[in-house]
Amino acid sequence: MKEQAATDPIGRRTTFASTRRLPSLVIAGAISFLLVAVMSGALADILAPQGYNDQNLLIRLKPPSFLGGPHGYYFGTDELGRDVFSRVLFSLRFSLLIAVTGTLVGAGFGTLLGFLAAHFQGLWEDILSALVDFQASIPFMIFALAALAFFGNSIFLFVILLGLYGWEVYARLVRGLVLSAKELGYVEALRNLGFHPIRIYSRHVLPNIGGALLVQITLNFPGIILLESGLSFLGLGIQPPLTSLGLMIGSGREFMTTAWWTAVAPGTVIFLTALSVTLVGDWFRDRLDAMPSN
Amino acid sequence: MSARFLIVRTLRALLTLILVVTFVFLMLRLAGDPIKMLLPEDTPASVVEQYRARWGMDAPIYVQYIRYVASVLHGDFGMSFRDGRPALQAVTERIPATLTLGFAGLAVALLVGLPAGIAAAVMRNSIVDRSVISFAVVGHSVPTFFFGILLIMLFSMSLRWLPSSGSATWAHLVMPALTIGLWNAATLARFTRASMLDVLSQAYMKTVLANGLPSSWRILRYALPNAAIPIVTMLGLIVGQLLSGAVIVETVFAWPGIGRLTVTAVAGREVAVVQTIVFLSALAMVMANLLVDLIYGWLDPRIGSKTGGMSR
Amino acid sequence: MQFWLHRLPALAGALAIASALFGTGASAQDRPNLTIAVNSLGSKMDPADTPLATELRVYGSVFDNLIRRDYKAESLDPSKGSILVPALATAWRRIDGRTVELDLRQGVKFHNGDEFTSDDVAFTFSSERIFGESAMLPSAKAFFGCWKPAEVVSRYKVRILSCETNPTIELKLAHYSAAIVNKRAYTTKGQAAFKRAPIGTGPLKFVEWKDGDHITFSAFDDYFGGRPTFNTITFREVPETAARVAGLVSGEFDLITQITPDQFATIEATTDLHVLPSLLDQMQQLWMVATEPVVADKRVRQALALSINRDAIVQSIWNGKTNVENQFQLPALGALYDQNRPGFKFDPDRARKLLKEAGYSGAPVTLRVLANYYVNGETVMQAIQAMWQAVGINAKLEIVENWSQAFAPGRAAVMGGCGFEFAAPEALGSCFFGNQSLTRQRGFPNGVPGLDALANKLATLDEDSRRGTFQGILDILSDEVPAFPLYRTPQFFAAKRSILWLPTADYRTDFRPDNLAFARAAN
Amino acid sequence: MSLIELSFEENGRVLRGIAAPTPSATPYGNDLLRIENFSVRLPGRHGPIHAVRGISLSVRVGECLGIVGESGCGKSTLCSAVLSLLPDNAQIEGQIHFNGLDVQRLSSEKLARLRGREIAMIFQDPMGSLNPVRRVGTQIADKLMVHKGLSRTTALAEAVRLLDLVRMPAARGRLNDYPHELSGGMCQRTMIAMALSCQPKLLIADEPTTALDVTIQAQILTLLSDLRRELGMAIILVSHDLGVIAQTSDRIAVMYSGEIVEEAATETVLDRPRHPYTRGLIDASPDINRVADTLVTIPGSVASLSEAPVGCAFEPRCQAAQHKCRKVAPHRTTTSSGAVIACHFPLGMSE
Amino acid sequence: MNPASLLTVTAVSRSFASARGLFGPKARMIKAVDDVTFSIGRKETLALVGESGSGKSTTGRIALGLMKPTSGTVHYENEDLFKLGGAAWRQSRRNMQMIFQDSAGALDPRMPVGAQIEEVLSVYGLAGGKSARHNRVVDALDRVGLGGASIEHRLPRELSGGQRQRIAIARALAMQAKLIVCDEPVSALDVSVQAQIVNLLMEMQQVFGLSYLFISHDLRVVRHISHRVAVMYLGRIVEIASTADIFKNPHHPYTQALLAAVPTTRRHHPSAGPLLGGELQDPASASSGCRFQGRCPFSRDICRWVEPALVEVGQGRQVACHLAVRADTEGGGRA
Repeated sequence: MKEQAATDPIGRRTTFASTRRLPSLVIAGAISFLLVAVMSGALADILAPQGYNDQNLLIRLKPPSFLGGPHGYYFGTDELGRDVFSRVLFSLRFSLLIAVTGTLVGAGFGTLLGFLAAHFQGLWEDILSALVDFQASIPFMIFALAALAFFGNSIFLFVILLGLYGWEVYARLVRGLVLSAKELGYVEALRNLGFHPIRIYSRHVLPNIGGALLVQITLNFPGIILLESGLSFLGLGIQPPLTSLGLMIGSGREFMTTAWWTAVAPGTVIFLTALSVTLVGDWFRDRLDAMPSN
Repeated sequence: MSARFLIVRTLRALLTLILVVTFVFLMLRLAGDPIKMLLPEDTPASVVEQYRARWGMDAPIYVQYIRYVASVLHGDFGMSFRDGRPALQAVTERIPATLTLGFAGLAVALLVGLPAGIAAAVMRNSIVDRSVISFAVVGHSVPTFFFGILLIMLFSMSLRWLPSSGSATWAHLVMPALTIGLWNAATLARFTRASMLDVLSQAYMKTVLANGLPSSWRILRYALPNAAIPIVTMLGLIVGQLLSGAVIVETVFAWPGIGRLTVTAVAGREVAVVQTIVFLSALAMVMANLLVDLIYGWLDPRIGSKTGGMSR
Repeated sequence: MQFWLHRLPALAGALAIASALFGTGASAQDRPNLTIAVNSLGSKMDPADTPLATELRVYGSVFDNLIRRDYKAESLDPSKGSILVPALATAWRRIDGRTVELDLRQGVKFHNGDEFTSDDVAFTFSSERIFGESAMLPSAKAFFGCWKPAEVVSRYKVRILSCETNPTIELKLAHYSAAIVNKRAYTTKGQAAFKRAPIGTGPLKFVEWKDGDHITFSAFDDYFGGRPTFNTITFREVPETAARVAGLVSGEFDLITQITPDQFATIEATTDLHVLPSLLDQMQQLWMVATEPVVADKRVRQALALSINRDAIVQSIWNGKTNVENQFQLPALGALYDQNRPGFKFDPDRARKLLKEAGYSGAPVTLRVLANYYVNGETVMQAIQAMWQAVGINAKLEIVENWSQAFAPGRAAVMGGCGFEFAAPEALGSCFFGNQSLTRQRGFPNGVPGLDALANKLATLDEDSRRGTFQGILDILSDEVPAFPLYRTPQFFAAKRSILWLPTADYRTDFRPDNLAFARAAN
Repeated sequence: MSLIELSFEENGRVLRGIAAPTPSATPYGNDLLRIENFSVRLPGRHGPIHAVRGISLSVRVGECLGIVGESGCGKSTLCSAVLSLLPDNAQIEGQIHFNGLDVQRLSSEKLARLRGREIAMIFQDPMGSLNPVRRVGTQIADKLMVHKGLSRTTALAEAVRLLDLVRMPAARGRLNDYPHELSGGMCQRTMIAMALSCQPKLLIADEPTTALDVTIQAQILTLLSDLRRELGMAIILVSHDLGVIAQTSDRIAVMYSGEIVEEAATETVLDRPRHPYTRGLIDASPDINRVADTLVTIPGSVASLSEAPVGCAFEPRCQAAQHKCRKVAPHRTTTSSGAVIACHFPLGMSE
Repeated sequence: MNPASLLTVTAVSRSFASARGLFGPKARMIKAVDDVTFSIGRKETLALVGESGSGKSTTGRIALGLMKPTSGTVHYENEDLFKLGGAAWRQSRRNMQMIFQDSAGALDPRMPVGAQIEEVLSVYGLAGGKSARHNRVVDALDRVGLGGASIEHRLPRELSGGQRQRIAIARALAMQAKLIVCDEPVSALDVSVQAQIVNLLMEMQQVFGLSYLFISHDLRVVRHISHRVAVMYLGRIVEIASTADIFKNPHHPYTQALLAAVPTTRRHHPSAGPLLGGELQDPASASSGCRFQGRCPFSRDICRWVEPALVEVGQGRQVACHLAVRADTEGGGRA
């Protein structure tokens, strides 16, 4: 474990300091996009003109309706005559759902280990540090592929894998934050008040580090989205007939020359989603930093 | 940097490698009957048993483990049943291609990311800074595979400047190296900028200013060495990202490296090959991290000295 | 039906003229270097070692067979069935129902300079290589059935023997598994080395293999069929279809494999490129796994077959560029082919009725397909899933990575490509009948009722009897539905227009001088 | 006050603008530094912070001026302003003249000369003020190389001399040490050595001993006093600790809320404080020689710099405040003895 | 053990590893606190003074039971703190509280200060219902001069340093603590506010009969607030005596130097002792003999070899110095 990274209370070593004073228009745009994306995913059943697997083999690979394609197919159709627009909506749902679940798994696991290491220190820190070294020693993509090779493909494993991506960032962050909370004194003060450690951590420390944790989650989230789509792109993530943004690009790349919209539509959505989350995360962190320090 | 620091780091690296070997060993055992995974699917049951005995899979697990570690130490990772060659050979053959791509990508990342980050920090809030930030944020959000496909469309299909895939000539290297390099350059630029800004706000930079040293000294001799410390630790991370990224970029551009071998080996359940790749990439990463630690210790006199501890 | 093949005769004619013009005169300098982009190079080049289609495309012209099929002639007149012509054997004759004697061509050289003799044939069909207890290539044994090791009669005469009356010996000799390997190279280097650096008699001589990147061959100027028209051929591994097309369009590649009809527009928009299609002697099909309760009832299986609109799939996904065959039969079967057999028509009403009769209750029918294995495989399966759902079948689609996953429990139907490896009903044996059949292994542990008994009657040289038996077999297949065909497997190449070359119904690419010519001297 | 512009030659180059009068050349009593009606506004998260409010102050050649004030009174901002070290986004009004030069109008080249040669500064956190990855000797030598054009070797030799000058134990051996290998006191000595390297005319010491232990603090303060005598340079010593200031300075300026409320000779301020705040500050400081049952306190807490007061900034805490104090900000008045005070109702003056 | 005393710290030592790693060579042990003994009586303030690294804060935390000593015992009202089980130890917190230098850090940054005081009451069940608890909170705030409801709903960062320190005191009062360890409670505060807090602490002692262990490096404050003073140097107590004695007649050369170094507004220092040269030693490189020997202007041969013990030299006065003992027994002491 890099000491710097481990001790930095806001995880600057593993993340980036960013733009101060982001143009508020950009932020507003990013937030609106995310809201729209989440709503579209959530309401895909209502919003999507078609089901994500509704096929019409007669209108395969037709361009978007605004480019002269069939009426009502805003983003055109794919190789099975499915509505790309509807599929993007549903893909958003699956991609976001999986990314969120993966993030929660990772954040939960990392946070737990971070707390254990910071509370018990000693052996627990050594265990954490060995685990972090281990994780850092295998390039994540190769680790994920190996796991898929050994255990076969399943959504469950896939989500766990996404969760394993970045857990150590949370663990380091939380360990650092808890240690600095201890250093700040209020943990010791509370201990001195005779409070049980569980009460101290759950009622006092967690709410205090929650903001930083949330920032880290937003910073990690684009990575998870890209990882999900990357694995799906390789055909190793989400499997048809389910759909995800990466999978759409993966199958759409065959048609880049003839029907670019099949890949460009989901590609743009991934890009915008990752971009918006990054921007919002940065903005959020700036806000948190801007608050009078503890 | 003390000898102790070196020894501690080396021992930690070894421990990590032992963990990796153990992990690789356990994974095969946890995933089901290892013999069935190692042999082609239609191998007759009698042959399976024959192999079970031949490979010692009927022995107690700890004996198997010791044997496995011993064979790994001898460079024996088993056979690739796809082409009947030792798995190690199949993997090592791919290393030069990945190294070429990795170094090219690293060069792009460093040549673009570092100057951009430094310039942005020094000229904070200027148009340069804003451009670098935009590049970094956008670059970090574009999926590499999508970016690669867009490059192919532009440079191979429309402009016909560059070959779309393969590794025959140097021209083949351009797009994969850009794809993997620019993505990391974005990360690096952001990180460098943050690190520089952090250093520039330190008290000792005010001292330099108050002493009237020229700004070239200020940036190059006083700020950069300090900013470099976290950047160097970042490089270990970038090596990992290059290897991870290679999986996708090599697939998109048909670059005959480890990454693509991983994908084909996983698809073909070439367990021995996958194990070899995991181990070798871990070895590479551990070496890279060890190197990073050494540079780190060399750059930062506080590390490994009598007052700087393992964990503060 | 084969309207789209209209251009082939013209191409074949051009080829004939071109080979007459350039076939002999071109010097090494004049001959072009070809770069061919393939989706995969594979991992081995031993013709009898369970080759993959991708591998056969690469080394198809490294080896020769004793007898070869004249695909060009067949394509010009499909009604003739398969046409066998001399290759390494100049003539052959039946000694009896079980024995074929062949006269070998003299003066043929292997790439390593060895002369081709009956020893090489004997080694190719030997116990140690194929038929023995611990043979190097046990998998090939299944293909040849109860063949015995070849017998050397003289230096240029050999006999091929089967254990029983076998009308298919000549056809099997034309199969890729029967390609002749060089004995000396094989035995001195060993099989493992040989399959990474093969020695044959074909026009392609192995030069270099960089794993995952390229395999290079040079022209074997001593080729017995004439001096090759190319200088070198390099196969480059380019897994992405779009990248192969891009490379062809940009001029980086001369010829590319494995394209889909969706790419045709791009290719044909470029004037100096053309698409080279062919239909393989193979059908895409769905395997039914009767051991899964949901499809244990044959009426369900029939319903599954009837609810698929094959024509819609062919017209849309394949751009109309393949054929729907009526059951497991091909024109190449010649006299055994019944053009009027009804086959599985698209009949959703009947399918619903059958389902109702079988008491289908909405249990999930799991459909599996290998990822990135068949061209358009996943696409077609998604279409079929939707069609099944349309008649009320609770179809689930799973995309898996390998065959063991595909046939792991829980599957009801699996997409496969078992087909006519040679143009005879026996070719269906490995799929449907006999103790070793895939059907037995995967879904019908006791075999398909009545099929094995009927199949035994095929072992005769009497054409009429064989025809009747075969049609009977098809009846059983239509009733029991252990599997049903979807459409002929097409394969599409694309090349520069200057390259005059014909793909065949075989996976093997043929770069012999009579099948490869260049419209003008390459730069 | 001399506003002479001298030109003199150095290193074969004619440099204009920076006069270098030696203490003997300038009559005592002349102002080395003159700050006139100087204000600084810094952008804050909740509106601008008015850190310095119309301060006028002067430092004479060779004099030690103590500036005392509680946290957030603007004393550090004032120090930074003298060296033009304020952030770009600071709004500045008024003027600072050093040796006749308008500090804020200097070109960056001349500013660098001013910072390196004429005015030196040391900071509160000596450990953090030294670059952690450069050797102590190099950091001193760098400045000598830049400003005196010395070679590396001579610069390092000069660095040893300077370290000796600041009583650094085993000076030569320290050259190759990194800051983290030194104690806080040694770091501050290094900072002082660096500050002295180009014989500055003014040394600004911003809370130089706050981070140090009391025995080390005594050493550093003694050192500063000694050096001032030896080198004849002027010192601005800034501290929150009246004791520290009292022991070292000739003159004391008391700051409250960005303003100087009282300025006079040290004895005058300590013995006869005129401003109620100064009085309170003295009374509230516990003294080792004085025991009282309870300490006299100033009620309330330090005024915020973000709110602009209408009247006197100290009024809310002042026990002698009257109605006028709330309405009208007091002006600076200079007494006959040269003391400056900003209060409507100074102590010890009958109304 | 003095039964009259509230807290008795007996022969307490505490060592730390200088650095620790998975495979690190055996870490050097640094004795941060070495054989420290003292006691605090009821309503008494004992000051613990020393420079950074003298081990005074560690001693304070051990005295409070927050840190286990390597050896030695701490008794609170005759109960051995480190023999208490988890629940009993937690219960003992009611009696002993701590006030930190950084009062902001001692309070949960995200909880209104009133709620933080109330939480203590509810955890210990110190006041019946919610309204009773609230009354106690208001009462406690009143006591520390933060009357008026507006304060209790504020977050710690919305208060000034002095106000936060008052909150910390109020919380200790609400718990009815009997002993408060004040670790540099006023050194981060401005002079004017510092005086307020010092006064408040003294007033609370009068009203509630509190005992303080007052840790500080600022002898000026110590003189003001404490009854007795213990001077620490490199982990050991070198002198302990009543405040008046220490300041009037310091025995130990270090105490003398410490007093001499205190800046004062009086220009002529009446008790000006020698100014101390040298630096604080690295506690890890402690050698034999007197720890202060290297910096001591009166150092003799014996100081280099024999570590002086803390011995009684007068009424309630102990010094650990070869010279001071001799001087004292020779009559009068120096000064």
